[in-house]
Amino acid sequence: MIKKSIALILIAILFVAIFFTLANDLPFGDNRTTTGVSDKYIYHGVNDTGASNLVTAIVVNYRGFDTLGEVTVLFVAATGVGAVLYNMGRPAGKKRKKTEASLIVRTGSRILFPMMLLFGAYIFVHGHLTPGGGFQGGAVIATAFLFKYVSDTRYHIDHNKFTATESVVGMTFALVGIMGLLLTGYFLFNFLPNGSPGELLSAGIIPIIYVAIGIKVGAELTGILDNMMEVEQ
Amino acid sequence: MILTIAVAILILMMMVFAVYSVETKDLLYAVVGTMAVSLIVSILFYVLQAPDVAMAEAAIGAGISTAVFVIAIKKTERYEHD
Amino acid sequence: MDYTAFIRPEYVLMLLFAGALITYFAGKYSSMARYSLSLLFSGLALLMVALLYGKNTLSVWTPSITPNGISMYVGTNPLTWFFAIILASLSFLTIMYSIPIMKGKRMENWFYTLTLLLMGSMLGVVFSSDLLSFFIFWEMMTLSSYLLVTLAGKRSDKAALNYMILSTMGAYSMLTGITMLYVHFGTTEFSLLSAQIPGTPVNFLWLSLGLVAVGFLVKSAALPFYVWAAPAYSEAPDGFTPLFSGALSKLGAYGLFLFMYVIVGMSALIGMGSFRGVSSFGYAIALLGSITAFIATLYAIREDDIKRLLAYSSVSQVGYILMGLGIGTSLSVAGSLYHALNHALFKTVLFMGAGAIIQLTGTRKMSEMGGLATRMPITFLTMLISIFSLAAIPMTSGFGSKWLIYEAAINKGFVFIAPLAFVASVGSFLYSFRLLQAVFLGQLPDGLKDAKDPSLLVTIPMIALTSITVLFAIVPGVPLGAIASAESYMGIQPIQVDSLFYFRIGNSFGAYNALVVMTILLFAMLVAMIMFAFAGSKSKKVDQHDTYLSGEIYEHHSDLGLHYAANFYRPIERMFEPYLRLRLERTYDAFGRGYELLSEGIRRVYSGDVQTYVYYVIGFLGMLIILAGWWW
Amino acid sequence: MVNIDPTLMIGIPLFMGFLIPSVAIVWKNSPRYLAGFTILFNLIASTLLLIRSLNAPVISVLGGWQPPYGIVFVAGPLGSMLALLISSMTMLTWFYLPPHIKEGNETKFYMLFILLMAGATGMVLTGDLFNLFVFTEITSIASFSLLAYSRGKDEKEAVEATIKYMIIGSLSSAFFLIGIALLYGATGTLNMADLASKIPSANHNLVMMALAMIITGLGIEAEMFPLNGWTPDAYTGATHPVSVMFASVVVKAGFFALIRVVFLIFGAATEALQILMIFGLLTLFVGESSALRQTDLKRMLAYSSIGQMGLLLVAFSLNNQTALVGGLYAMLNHAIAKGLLFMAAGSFIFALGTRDISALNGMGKRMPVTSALFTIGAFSIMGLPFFGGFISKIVIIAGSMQAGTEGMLVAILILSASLIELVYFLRVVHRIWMREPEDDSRLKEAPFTQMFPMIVLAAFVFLMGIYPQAFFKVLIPAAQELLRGLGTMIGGA
Repeated sequence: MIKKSIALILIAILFVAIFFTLANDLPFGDNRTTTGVSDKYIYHGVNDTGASNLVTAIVVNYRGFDTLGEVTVLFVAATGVGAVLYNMGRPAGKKRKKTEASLIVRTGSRILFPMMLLFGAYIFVHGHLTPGGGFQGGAVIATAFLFKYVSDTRYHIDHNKFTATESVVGMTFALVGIMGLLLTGYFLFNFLPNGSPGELLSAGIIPIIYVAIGIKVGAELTGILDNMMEVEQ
Repeated sequence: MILTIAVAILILMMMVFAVYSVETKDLLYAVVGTMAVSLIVSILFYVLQAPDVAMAEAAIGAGISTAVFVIAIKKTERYEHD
Repeated sequence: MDYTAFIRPEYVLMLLFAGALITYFAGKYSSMARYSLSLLFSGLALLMVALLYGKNTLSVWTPSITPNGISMYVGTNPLTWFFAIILASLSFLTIMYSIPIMKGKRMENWFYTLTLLLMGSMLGVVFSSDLLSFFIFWEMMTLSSYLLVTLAGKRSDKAALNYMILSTMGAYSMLTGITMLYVHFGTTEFSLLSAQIPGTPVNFLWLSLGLVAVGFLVKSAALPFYVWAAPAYSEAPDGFTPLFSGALSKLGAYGLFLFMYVIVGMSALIGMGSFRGVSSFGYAIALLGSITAFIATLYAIREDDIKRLLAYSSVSQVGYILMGLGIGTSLSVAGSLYHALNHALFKTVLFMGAGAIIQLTGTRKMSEMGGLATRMPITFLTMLISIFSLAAIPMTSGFGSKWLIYEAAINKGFVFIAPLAFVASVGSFLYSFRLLQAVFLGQLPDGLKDAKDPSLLVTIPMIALTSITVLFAIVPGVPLGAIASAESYMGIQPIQVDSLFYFRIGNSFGAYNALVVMTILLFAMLVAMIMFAFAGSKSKKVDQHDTYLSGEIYEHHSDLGLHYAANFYRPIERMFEPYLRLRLERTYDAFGRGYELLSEGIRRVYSGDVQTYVYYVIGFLGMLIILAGWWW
Repeated sequence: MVNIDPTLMIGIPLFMGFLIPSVAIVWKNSPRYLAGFTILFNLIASTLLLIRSLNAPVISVLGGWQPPYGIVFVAGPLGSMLALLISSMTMLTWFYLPPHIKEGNETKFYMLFILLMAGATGMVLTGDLFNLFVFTEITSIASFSLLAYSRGKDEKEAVEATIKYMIIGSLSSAFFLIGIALLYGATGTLNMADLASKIPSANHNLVMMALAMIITGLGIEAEMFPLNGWTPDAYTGATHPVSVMFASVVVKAGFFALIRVVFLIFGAATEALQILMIFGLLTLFVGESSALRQTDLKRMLAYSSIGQMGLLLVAFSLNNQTALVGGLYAMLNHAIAKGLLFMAAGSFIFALGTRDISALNGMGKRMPVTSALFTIGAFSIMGLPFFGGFISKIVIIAGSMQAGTEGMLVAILILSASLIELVYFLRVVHRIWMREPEDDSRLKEAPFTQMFPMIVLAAFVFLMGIYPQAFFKVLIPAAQELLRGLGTMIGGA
């Protein structure tokens, strides 16, 4: 009870302080393109990067290094989940609960699974053109695998293949960065031609990176799910 | 105008769900509550013209993380006790 | 080859540090090598120190060691030499003495290594001519002496730890003061510092000097800090105690001399405030010294443990040194330095004798000894003379130094200090008499029937030191000559020494001709002995047991407290009992325990509960945000 | 001279981190060698970088987008020194690792290990605030994962510690992120130099709110007092090399990030420094006092780490050159000596099978070499002459004296905390050398591969104590870099 009230008071203080600071001091909704870096992104983004989706232009090109870092974060986090959950001495994947899913679910998943994979792939392949990108596409792919897990009790992924896939796509991303350094002297430099914005094959290295990210994120999230499902009760 | 009202209603709903998921003792309900929060946030992002973020929120917040929570609850206990 | 090029203080230090290392490794394989090497190194160092007499050197011996380019200096001057020769000769003699005493004791090899290290660091303290090296050697000295105390095994743990904690506290206080001086003046070299002292704000001087002095007061076991002394001196290995009490305890006084008179200088010291022509700072030191001397004497009187008795006596004698040092007149400083020398001589002999006796009897309780005078004549004689010197009985050099200090205190009319010193002096007679009586006179317990003098290695140092005591009693001018030049180095008017006749100590107020006094006393003694010899014919030999045990056999009743030494000064003890119960140790203990309890409480902050930690984080953020709104 | 671009110090480890799992499928022992190779590369690169950066800061622009539009790496003497520290500590820990990893975990362990190094290196080299956040995330998540992988005998302990660390760590990143968002909202830029130039004219309230958030977020990584609940459990639960990494790499990088944000972005805002000073002193006292009564060796070292971080906070918040040099010296000394202590303690615990301090009685006879090394580390932390800690303490005290009357008080407080530190370390050292062992049998010393890093560290501790000039050559420009601020450093900003 005391703890709860302390918590409430603390939260209240934080809330009031943050709320009023933001409400009074942060110019919500104003045009602030002149104050910071955003004007460059908005007015030159498409020309600079060749990506029609500005968010992608920033995330993958202007600040591609952050994205490399974020991919690593996800990679490490997935490994970490494995670390917390794994247990020694017992081979994984033996103790899943054997409750069969219903016929509808099983049939539906069989039809939907490839479509979901395709949708995920679509999202990250078109990351530089339409909203979405590697992270979103990867999450959709992971959802597809989740579906598979739910419908099929015997289903489990081939760890080695997944690991290899993850590795290859992760290395692709890092290699693209290193190649940029070798070719132009800048890490992660866009060394491919920008093409004409709006086409599928445009925006230089962005599609390569986004495909890599999509596959990697999909594999990692699936890995997390796999870890969660197969842990001992 | 209508948009403003809709957004206000969404925000209110979001707050209700958020408080509910903190307060309920049934963790499964709490997870559903957070999923609802994520969905509404995702809609709000869309309204604020951030489709990329909206997609990410929908796929990860409402999809994957809910699944992770549900699996975790299934492996442990459904009810919270002090 | 010109050997004098090697007579430099830095080579002495290097010799000793290298010697410590060599002795450790050689000593691991052969005990003979250990003994001879440690004797060789310490003897060589002693020789070099002796040859440094009269030299004034100053040299940089390391490249600069801080970002602001502080270099380390070593040098010699008359004051330094005076202390260095005491430290070096005591170290050498103690090593010699330790060979039989420490034989087969725990970690014997470490003992010699550490003693050489300690000797090196003590000499380093006195040779160092800048603040930084002074502090470094000081710390080394503390550490090596701490390790030496712990060599005695488990029973010395607590004493050693207390010693280390208090010393470190003092050292840190000193460090603070030193850094203040350094930051203010931008230099660490002593002569450069003292050149800049005039005109420094008084408050600054008080603060820095006070902080530095705390370190020295701790080392000399003065009043608020004396609690470490008795346990540490008494629990230390027998081989180390003579050096510990005889040499190490002087370094506090050396430090005070250095900072008060060499660095700050007399005029600036008086400028900090004066009291009856004596600087207030010095007066405070003198007061602390006299109270320490008084209190420690009281404690010494009631001790039955021979080493503890001597330990308290040490504390009290160092109190005298501080007293003379603080008063700061030509006479008192001479007395103080002279007493430092005397104390080094007689206390070392006493601790050596005590060590030999303890090794023989296997106990430290005086009430289990007795009657050793005839069995251990050399020990008895040397200790007897030393006790005379300790009790400041005329005819010994101890008298000369105390006389100088009293005279200085009386000259200045210090109504508080002088009486305390007198009372303490009477007290020191009382406890030294008890020591004499209980250990050497009275019954010889059965177990000690075949006791005899220890080996030559033990007796030679004792005899050597005792003969110096006697020698200086006759020719006090010899040490006082060195003292006078040290005084003039410190900018104090040197005491006048009749350079033709070393027997006279004189000043404008009065003179003391040692030879005359000695002759008169010897004559008086002769008369007394003759009278005793004539009267002796009337005496009758009675077995000691009969006189007060009515023929009972003593051994059966040794627990009855029938020994001479049991309850020796019962009435005096009873008189002071209520006051003595207010021991300072308890305050320290309570503080220590209190802090441990507190830290136990603080540890609870880390409850191991994540929720609590999250509260801390959120609370911290909330606080920051409130502050952000409030003061920012 | 070969110039290695600082970005490669991130790129190569990430590449290798991704590579290791798949190579391990076909060649089981490869992770150790691949990781070793990567660390060696970073070690060489950071050494070269340090030499270069002493002349002029090395700036590497990522993706070809000039700051403030893109991300930039800025390696001044300070950053490169820390990068060198990180890679060399990682290298030495790599030597120490083998028996402390459970079988079957090597692949992921080594992968996380080099990613941790990459994250920490990125944290010290990056010149972009959001990038700093990303690297902080990599570092802290890699630390959680390493902690989780290092289960020892007590399975639950490590997992529990992981979960605690994770909860508090996610709070940390949440606050840090909000702070960055607020700063971006107030100034519209993320580049550190650009931020530094824009903050004075930005909305004060927002900036202060952001500062509060960032201090809280990074304070958690830097073990600042009320935020460091994760520390004792994490250090205790982790396997010994991971504890070394925590003390010498993770916390140092977090601390450095905090200092950099406060000094370089906020221009050593007085308010922030006051907060750091007060909480630094609190950290110092709480840490040392908690260590005083510990009976668990690793917990004691963990609390001592907290205390030392408090000392560093105090030193840096004094904000003058001498104190900063002292602080940096203490930082180096702590990284090296505490690493040594954790390694030696690890060897003790490995041989004894218990973390109880009372089991150390007479270890000086049973494991003499390890005991000697432990003692060297302890002496350095205690600040005895001829060890690195002494120089750092003296320089910090001198620096605090320059800060006037409050500085005097600070000096006294620092020294009294050191006294507490001395007491508990002395108790342990005393036990090791002076007590009689209950069981006289000689224990097996660690093999040479494990002894080697300890000997190297001990040599450095000595070197720092007797030849500090070599270190000042780097530390003085580093401190000046902090004091001068970023403004002049980054071209194009």
